[in-house]
Amino acid sequence: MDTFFVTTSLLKILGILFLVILPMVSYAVYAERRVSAFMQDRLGPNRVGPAGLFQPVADVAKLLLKESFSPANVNTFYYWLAPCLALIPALITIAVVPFGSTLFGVPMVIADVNVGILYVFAVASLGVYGIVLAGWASNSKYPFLGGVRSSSQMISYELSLGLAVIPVFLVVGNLRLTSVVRYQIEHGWFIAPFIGDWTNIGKWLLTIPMFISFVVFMIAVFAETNRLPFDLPEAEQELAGGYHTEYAGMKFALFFLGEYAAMISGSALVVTLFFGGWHFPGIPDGAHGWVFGLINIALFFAKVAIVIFIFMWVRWTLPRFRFDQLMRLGWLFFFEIALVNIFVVAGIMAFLPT
Amino acid sequence: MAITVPRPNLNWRERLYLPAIVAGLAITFKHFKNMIFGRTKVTMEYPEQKWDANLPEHYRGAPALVRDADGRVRCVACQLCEFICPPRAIKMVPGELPRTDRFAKVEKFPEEFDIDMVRCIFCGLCEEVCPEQAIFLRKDYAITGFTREDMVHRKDKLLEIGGVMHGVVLKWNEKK
Amino acid sequence: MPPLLFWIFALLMLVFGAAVVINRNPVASALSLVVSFLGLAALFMSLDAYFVGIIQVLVYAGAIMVLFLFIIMLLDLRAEKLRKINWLASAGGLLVALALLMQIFYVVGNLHAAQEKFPPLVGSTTDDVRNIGLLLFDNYNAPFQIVGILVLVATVGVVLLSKREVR
Amino acid sequence: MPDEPVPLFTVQIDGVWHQFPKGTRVIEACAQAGIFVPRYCYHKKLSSPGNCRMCLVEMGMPRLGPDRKPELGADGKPMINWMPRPQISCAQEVSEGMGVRTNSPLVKECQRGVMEFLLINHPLDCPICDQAGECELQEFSVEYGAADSRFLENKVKKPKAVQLGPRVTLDDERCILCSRCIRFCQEIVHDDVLGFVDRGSHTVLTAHPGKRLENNYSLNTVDICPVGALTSTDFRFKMRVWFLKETKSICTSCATGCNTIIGTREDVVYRQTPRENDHVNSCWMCDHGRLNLDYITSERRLLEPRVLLGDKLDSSDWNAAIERAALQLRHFPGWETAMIASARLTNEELWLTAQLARALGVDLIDIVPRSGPGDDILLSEDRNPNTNGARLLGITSEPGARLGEIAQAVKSGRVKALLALHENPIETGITAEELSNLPAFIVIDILENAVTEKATAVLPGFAFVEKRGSMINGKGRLQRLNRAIRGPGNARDDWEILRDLLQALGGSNGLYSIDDVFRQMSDAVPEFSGLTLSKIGDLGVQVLRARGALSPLAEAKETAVPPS
Amino acid sequence: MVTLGHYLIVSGMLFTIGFAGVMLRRNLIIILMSLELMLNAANLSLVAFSRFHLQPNGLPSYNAQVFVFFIITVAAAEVAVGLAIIVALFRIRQTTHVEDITSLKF
Repeated sequence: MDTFFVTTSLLKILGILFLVILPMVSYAVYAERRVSAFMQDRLGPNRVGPAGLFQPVADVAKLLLKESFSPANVNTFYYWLAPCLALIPALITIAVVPFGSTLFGVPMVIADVNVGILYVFAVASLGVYGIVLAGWASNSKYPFLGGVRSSSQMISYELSLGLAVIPVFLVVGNLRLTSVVRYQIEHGWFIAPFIGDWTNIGKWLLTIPMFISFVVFMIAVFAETNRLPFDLPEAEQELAGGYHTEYAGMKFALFFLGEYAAMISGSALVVTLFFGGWHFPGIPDGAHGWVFGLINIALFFAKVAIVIFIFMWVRWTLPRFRFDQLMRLGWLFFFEIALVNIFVVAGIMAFLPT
Repeated sequence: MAITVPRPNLNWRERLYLPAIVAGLAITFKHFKNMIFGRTKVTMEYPEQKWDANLPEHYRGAPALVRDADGRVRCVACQLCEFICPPRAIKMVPGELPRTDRFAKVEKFPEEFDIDMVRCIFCGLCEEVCPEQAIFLRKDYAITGFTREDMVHRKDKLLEIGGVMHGVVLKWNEKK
Repeated sequence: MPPLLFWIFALLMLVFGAAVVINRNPVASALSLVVSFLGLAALFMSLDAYFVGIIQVLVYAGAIMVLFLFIIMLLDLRAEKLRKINWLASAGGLLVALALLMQIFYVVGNLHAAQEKFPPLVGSTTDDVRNIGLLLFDNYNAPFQIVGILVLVATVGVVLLSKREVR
Repeated sequence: MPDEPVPLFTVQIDGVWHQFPKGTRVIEACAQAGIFVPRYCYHKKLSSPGNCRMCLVEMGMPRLGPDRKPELGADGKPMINWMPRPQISCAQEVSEGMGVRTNSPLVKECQRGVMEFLLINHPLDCPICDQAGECELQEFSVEYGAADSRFLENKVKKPKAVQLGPRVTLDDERCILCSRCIRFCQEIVHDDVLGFVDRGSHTVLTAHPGKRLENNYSLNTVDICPVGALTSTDFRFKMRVWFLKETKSICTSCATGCNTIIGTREDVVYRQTPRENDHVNSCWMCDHGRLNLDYITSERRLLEPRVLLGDKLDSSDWNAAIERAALQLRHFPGWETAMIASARLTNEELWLTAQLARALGVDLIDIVPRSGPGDDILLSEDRNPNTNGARLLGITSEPGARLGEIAQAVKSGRVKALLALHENPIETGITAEELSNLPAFIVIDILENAVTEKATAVLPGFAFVEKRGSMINGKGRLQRLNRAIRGPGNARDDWEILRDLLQALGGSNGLYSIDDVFRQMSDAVPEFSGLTLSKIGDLGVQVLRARGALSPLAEAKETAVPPS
Repeated sequence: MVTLGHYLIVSGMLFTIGFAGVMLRRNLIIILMSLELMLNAANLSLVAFSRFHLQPNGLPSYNAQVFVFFIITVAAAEVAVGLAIIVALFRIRQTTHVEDITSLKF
């Protein structure tokens, strides 16, 4: 392992984490409040700084300065461990996502591993520990119910999540996420076949199962990130806040940030898998100059922002499901759809060589 | 008795739910868009914009003690407001006026008069019950303080808010 | 892989593996097992077996251990902690385990190949998913089908076992 | 009361026939019939001058036939000849066949007219007036008066804030000339100091030249004044009466034990007023007892238990203080211990004191007698409220007889432990130096004095308004004190202190409330058998004289209570 | 330098830990976990041998990794069934302690 590789990797990790993801997480909270306000004909936070832009700073300062206490009769060690476990998996998912083309010849992905999507699922499946532990260690009935609900919901929707992306990799023939992006650059985005060679019939045919894949994947990500309409684990009206009922201060903030970090990683995955990643028709990649490299990165995060907006849009439109409806939907509808979808794509691939 | 609400029978299009979801998304987006482009204006941005000008005539703001045209504190410490106050926000200590006072025949005045604005619910009963027309609910509504102590309006503060009230009955100046 | 990383992950795996056995609290045991498996996955990757490593995390840490944790929490096993330890039986068990360890040391010590270094890879391992997949669906197709049936049977069995009797 | 039977007269009131004994005033007959007739000058303990005219009713006598026998109507009752003009009901006594109408249109018209006249010169300063809330003028003008004033002229100006005496302030503008106060001074106190001067609208109440209203019962005039003319200098402008929580209790300033109402607000005692009890104090009480409240809020109140730690008297919590005190007591045998109890303690406390003395084996125990000049009205020579209780419960047989012995024993060093309850041992002749030499000197008291500093343990107790309990007055009547306010600081109810001391010395004794203590006491003391604290009631129970002859423990002198 | 022997020894130690767990612990759930430890120890050996014994084309011998794949699959099924049995047992006996479950018929 050469020094150059280690140095650039470290730079990428630190850069993407501290310059992009963490500010994005905190500003996602702000954006959520503004978007929800706008959708409800309100203004939202607009006091701290210009247009309320320093609100996240104020929030973080407040949460950091709050007393960090453990309630009596909690399992202290796990009680403190849980918020960390909730945030970390959401953050390290980003490692395999290509967030840009190249910059000065360095590929803009932290780890371009050949099991990319499997890595994502493996890490995402660890996210459930934080929530289950929080629910269990709080030694309180509402958090416990929230934790149990959350784990069953996440395990259930992980199936749909995994099955939904198989068509993508059937087409690409590789588990690398960079390969997915490269394929889409060459053959057009999965969700938009008119980009690139629009005369290809097979591509248009594939778009239908790809759209189904996209919808199922999107909905599964909603469920995985515990966002409305699938926010059963923290349903305030029933569970008084769910698994983080007993948390306050920075520990609560970690759960909160974990939720938004998971949303950002989910959006990044959606963009990578279906929206061509950092690619936009007509804009060259980083090989043509570092300016384009930066533009590609900006493009990627702009797309992520749009998908995050969709997350918020849906949240402030749809009501919450009942838990049995949620489970039935996962197991009896999306699971089957995703399965059938795989066969359809396999059929198309077998009989319609592109 | 439990009432069973019959569920409506939905046709297949409705059972798909998708049109309804899309319609819902359209509605929220419309509001979002209108807000972004400034077409919706429903919120008053409070500290910058005040609605003092729009306050109705009978607005009930902070209670205050008033002086009459002679500069006399109208309150005679009858403690009826203290008695009527539902949240028990009012506390007073009555005192006796010195014989040399111009209004010595009034005999009684409030030595201390505190209204705890943390407790006050602006119900206006004190104004209504006052037999001397000494306490009025003024239009101040933004009452703030950093401590609970700050939020207690003492007598001087109450008189400052109240100011001079004209047109009240001047019973102590006339026949008696 | 640098020896340092090997030792770190091996130690992580063994220490937390031992913690599984030593911990009196089943939740702590299960979480130790998760960490132990993460160390094991790292060791797999050090052997250029990325697919197996990731599968290890995905299946073991992500699914099986959640199941364990779930069951432990639902069963409320706190009473178990109060049990007395049968020291005689424990000593016996430990003795047998130590004997086994001695044996393994002896065998490995006498194994010639154990002293040799790993030969360098000629090709690229980045396609191990494809290679394993090809092998699985060509050479091991029949076992794969049988495992599929086994999983199906297990699923049916689990559903039957966990169904409450309806009266 | 003569023993011969009193003849009963049949009287028709508002169309219903009732029977009343001879001598009943019509206004009282109406009250017994359940009909309230408004009045100002009438007071049931005083004579009836009939000068307020508020109690006007229509009256009639039976119509007599030619045979001088009453003519009977269709219902078999006598027909009544109604008088054309209304009569005052307070000065008229009932007679056979009399008819009374209290709600006829004529009566109502009269009442409205009288109210209007009374209000002509009465200032409308209810917000200032201390009587507001218990003012009869206020009440009756709501019930019987007109809504509006027709009076356009200026009201007559009269003197305000006149000091009638050291304790009574007069506001002449408010006076409605009912003369209750004048008659009270004449008839009850026999100290004729008040009277009316001037004529018509300018009539004012005043003290006779060169005299002041300074007798010991002057504040009763404030109580009976139906309006706010006579005010207590002490209570004037302090608190409106509707805020006062009224607790029925008794006065503890002398052995008479006048029944009182204690007016408090938020743990502050504002006033004490007499409560009617014809067995004890009629409607009155003396100024001395009424105003004897200052010490409750004294600066010198003991607020925290203090015990000797090392060589310093230091604040402590109750558990530690009780433990230390018990330790000090247990250290000395009973014959080296003396106790000075007090006749200011309630029966319950004295009972526990006796228990404590028995538990410690103490024989040297007495109370401090306290006496002053009495009068023939209410004030008793014995200024201790519960001397009879102390006698009955065996604390003393002759109050103060053994005090000299105790002082001698302390001086000689025979007694090494002294327990003083609500008494200052210096009054018994023990010097402060001797007290400071005592190895154990435990004080239970409410006020700090010169000797509390010498104590080895100071346990702060409650004043009489802060505790519940019973006392036996000089005439052998068991009466009840009720708690009006909470005690200050960390002080504690005395019976709890004694109970805890007993428990620290001898284990649990099953006493969890003051009622438990009374129950235990009533099981052991025959005079109390069958009684509980709640059974004592507001008016008390005669426990010593009720058993046949006058108890030798009771004072020989009768309290002169005006006939009711 | 890390040799095959290192991996084998580590694998053996992990197996021993799992074995000791099965021998020493009396809690069914812990026993099941220890079984997983032993299975994974075998997996480690298999993967180590796979890396050690290269194919003629210079790649690892993937047969061993296919075995690992099978082992993991079967282990997952085994855990599911095992936990289902434990839950069923707990419902009847309110215990997961092996010494409390000594009769065959329950």
